[in-house]
Amino acid sequence: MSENNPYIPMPVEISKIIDEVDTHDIKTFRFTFVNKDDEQKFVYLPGQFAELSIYGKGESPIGIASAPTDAGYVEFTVQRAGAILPGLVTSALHDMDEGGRIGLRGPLGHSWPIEFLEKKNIVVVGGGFAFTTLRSLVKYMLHKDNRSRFGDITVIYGARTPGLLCYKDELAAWEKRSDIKTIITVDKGNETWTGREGFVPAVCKDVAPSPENAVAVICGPPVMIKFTLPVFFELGFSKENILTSLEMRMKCGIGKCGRCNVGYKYVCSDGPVFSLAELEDLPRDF
Amino acid sequence: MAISFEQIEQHLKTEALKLLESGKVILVLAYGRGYDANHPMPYVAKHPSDVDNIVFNEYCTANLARYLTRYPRRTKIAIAVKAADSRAVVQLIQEDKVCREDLVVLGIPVYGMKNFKTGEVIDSKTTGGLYNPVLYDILLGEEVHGQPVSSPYDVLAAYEAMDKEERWAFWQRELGRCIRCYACRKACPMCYCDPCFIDQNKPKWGEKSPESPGNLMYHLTRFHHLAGRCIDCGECSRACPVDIPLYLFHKKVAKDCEEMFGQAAGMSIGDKPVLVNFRVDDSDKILE
Amino acid sequence: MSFEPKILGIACNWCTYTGADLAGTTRLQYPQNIRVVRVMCSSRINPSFIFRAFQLGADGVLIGGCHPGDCHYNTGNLYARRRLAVTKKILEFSGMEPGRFRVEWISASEGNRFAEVVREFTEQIRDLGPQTKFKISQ
Amino acid sequence: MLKKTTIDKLPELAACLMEKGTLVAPVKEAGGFNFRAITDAAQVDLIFHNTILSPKTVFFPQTEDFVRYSVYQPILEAKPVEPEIRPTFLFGVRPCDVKSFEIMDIHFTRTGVPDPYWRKRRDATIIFGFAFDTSEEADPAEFYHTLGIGAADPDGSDVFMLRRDDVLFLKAVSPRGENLLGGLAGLTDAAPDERKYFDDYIAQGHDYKTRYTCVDAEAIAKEFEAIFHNTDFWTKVSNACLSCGICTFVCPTCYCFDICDETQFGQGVRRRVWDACMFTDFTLEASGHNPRTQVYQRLRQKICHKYSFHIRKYGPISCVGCGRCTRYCPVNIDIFSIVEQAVQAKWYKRM
Repeated sequence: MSENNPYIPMPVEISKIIDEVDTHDIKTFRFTFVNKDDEQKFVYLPGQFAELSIYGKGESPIGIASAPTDAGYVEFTVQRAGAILPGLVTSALHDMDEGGRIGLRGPLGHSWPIEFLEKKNIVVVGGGFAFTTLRSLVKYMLHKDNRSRFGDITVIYGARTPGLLCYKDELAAWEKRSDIKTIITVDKGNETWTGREGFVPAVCKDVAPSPENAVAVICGPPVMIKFTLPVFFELGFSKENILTSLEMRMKCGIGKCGRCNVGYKYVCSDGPVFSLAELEDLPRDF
Repeated sequence: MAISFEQIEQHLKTEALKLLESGKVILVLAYGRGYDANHPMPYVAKHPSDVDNIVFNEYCTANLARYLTRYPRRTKIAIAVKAADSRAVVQLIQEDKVCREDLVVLGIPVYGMKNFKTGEVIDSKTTGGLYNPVLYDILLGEEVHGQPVSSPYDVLAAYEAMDKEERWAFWQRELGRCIRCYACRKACPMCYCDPCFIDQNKPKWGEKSPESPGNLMYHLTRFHHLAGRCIDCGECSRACPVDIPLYLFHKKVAKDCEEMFGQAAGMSIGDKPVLVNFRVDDSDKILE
Repeated sequence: MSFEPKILGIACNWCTYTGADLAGTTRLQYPQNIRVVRVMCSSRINPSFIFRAFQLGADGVLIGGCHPGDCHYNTGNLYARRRLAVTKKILEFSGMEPGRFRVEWISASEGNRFAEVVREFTEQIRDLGPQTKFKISQ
Repeated sequence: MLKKTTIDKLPELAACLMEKGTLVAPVKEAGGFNFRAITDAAQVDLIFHNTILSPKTVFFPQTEDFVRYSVYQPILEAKPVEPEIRPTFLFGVRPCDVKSFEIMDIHFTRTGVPDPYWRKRRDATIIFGFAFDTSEEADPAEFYHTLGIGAADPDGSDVFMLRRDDVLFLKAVSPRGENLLGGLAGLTDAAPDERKYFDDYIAQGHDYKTRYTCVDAEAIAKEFEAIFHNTDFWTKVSNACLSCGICTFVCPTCYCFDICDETQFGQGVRRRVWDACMFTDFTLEASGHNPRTQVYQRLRQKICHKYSFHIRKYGPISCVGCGRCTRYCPVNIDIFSIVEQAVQAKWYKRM
């Protein structure tokens, strides 16, 4: 029963932990596969997720933050959950050190529609630590083998404070590149912050990316999405060309346990990536 | 004197109509027709025209007090209660989950109610030996007198006579059948915790799978949480799809509480629930 | 091998736990079968602690609090008295041997009494034998 | 091939099947009948209407262990649990429940990632369907006829059974059933008039009316989509709902589960356990967000899932009209009445 059993995780080892933010509750974990065949099986595209599994604690679905172009490892950016419920898995993971081993089940779900995005101008809009799968997408598109497949890339990324921006080194590197336009904003800066200040929707309006042959890929906290979507409408993006990633409580990740059911879709196996047109076809029950 | 269910139904309709029309309440918790006449279901009348759908017959056993905590405070509610249900209302008032001022209690003096699943008359089992509501604003019909008044704890005799090994075997067998659908806690008017202790994951008190240890933990703790609060309506046992006689344990705990603390649950809105109360002169004997 | 009972003691910080300390500092001998957990007040004890302790293999549970009237928080143990009385009844009706659960009021100065109660309770549990009813089989 | 035996010889038949594998049959218990693995051939009892829990328990037990682990040992030491799967005979399944297996097959094995546990259990099982007694008055809670399932539909069974007083007829429906029935001792061939009785009974099964309406899956699916956001309607139908899990636990087509890690003394097992969309914490995310906090939202999810989403995703209605949810509901909520009301809801002036 262990062969090809979708419920049994593969072992991975934490090879690196990056403390992303100044509140220390968001960390990026880099995992390497304990069994090399698992690495061959773990073929994914940006936007997919996987279940991080710690025996005795449970499983937690987390978006993959690394890009398929990063060979040899996968990365996940995990927030220690527990504002309201104790997040058993994320807390346990945060308490682990490099060299610790956990389980990984995936890749699960659908990726950002890479073929659909090809030859188009891409506007990536992210907020907070929901930027993980977007980071994966940007890294994937910026890779030298892939860059020519896509048009202009614009990244608009916001966080509440400068200290809460994830992937700071990468953002700095992107800002220096000429083949990507990177706009970083914070809701409220501090003494050392010299960049933009302002909410993501306002910045989007300000930057006003052209809807011509363009796709907006949006991921962030619900309130950000709520106010950003109208901005893109006004700019002239069609519903098919606005993509986002949905979040629901999940358990199995493969469309069996029924938990993430919204309308006739399972967010895990039919999503988590949906275009706005698809979302409007679903009942508002998420 | 036989109970006339038609008469009660008529009274209920008249009063509900008056209350809704006058705007004294915005909803009436009563009974409506289910999928057939023997299966009535709780019904919420919100408009005078809904009143026609109200029914009352011998199968209207559901304890409507269960729904009170679902509505926000200051919602003016009229609620139809039978004897045991009225105790639930009193108990909820004691616990400050509902306000007396928000309620119009329509008392139903009745006997001969039947379990709609089995057709069995439930009087002797789970009415707390009462036929008349202990709290009401409007009594629908006349008080019942002359019915045999039995102690609600009589049914316990056989179980109390068992020795501890037999009792253990009995509860192991009964609680072992539990499928953890949680109908007992959901049907219970006094179970309003959110989240229930058994759903907590830190600390995790019991496992989710329906196996003996988790079942035992869930039920024993629930019995404890309802100690001195259980008003003996028997809804938990009637709701149970596998017929676990939970009411027996609740009755036993209620009996012990009454003996030790001299107060039964839900009899007067001036009381305090026994376990959030104490007397300096409580005897240490109760611990022996 | 003879049966060595495993006893969970839950002691209130202000009286029984201090009493246990006193028993220790005055070098009184009492059985090592008891493992004491300190709580701030006997009324902090959730009945589920007791059920859980039995499930996890305790052969007996001993609860210690201040004498009624002496509670550090004035009334905590008066609530606890009622609540634990109910716990005892519930354990009893479920079929558990009533002797496995005991509540004692032991003040901070009663080191002697603490030792004595533990000695007595351990013997009592030893006579009752291993607790198998609630215990989850491994 | 139509065979027969008598009810008093049932233990012999049961013993025969128990030799070949595990026999799962209705057993009378304290609360009613349930399908259980038979340990004593005399336990088998066919004088029943229907069981409390549906026979999905055989393929999708309430708890299914995935992995055994120890919290003190590294993850590599965790051992997947091999379910013990023997040839199984599922005896005395009512036609509507047999139908439910097909509907569950679509979800578990025919779409997406196949569920290995369901598939293995399903493959190992031979199903003995059992016709309802059409001489009895129909149970008011049931409505399988409305969903196009006859009271004596042999479809989906391997062997189909029918009781006439104290005679039990058995007919092989599938090749597997044929093989099995041929090798069973103690069965005699039925006479020609009995064969006719059997065929007539099956044909008449479709005339055995449980409720007097018929439904069109597609139309109902659309209807529910249209009223999904009609909060007043859903509040009204869910006013009585307690949001307990009975309806989903007894349902033959409910498949939601939770994956739990249950650790005792450092040793644990990761298992799936039935869960119910009616529970408050079903959709509660670790962030604290819960899209379905209200009872009406949860009841709506359950009903729309069965009568709308499932149709759009998989085709058939995810309900077989066995009436269990209605029968065991503590407050007598009838799922089919809600469907009827939903269909009429458009014309209701003031819902």
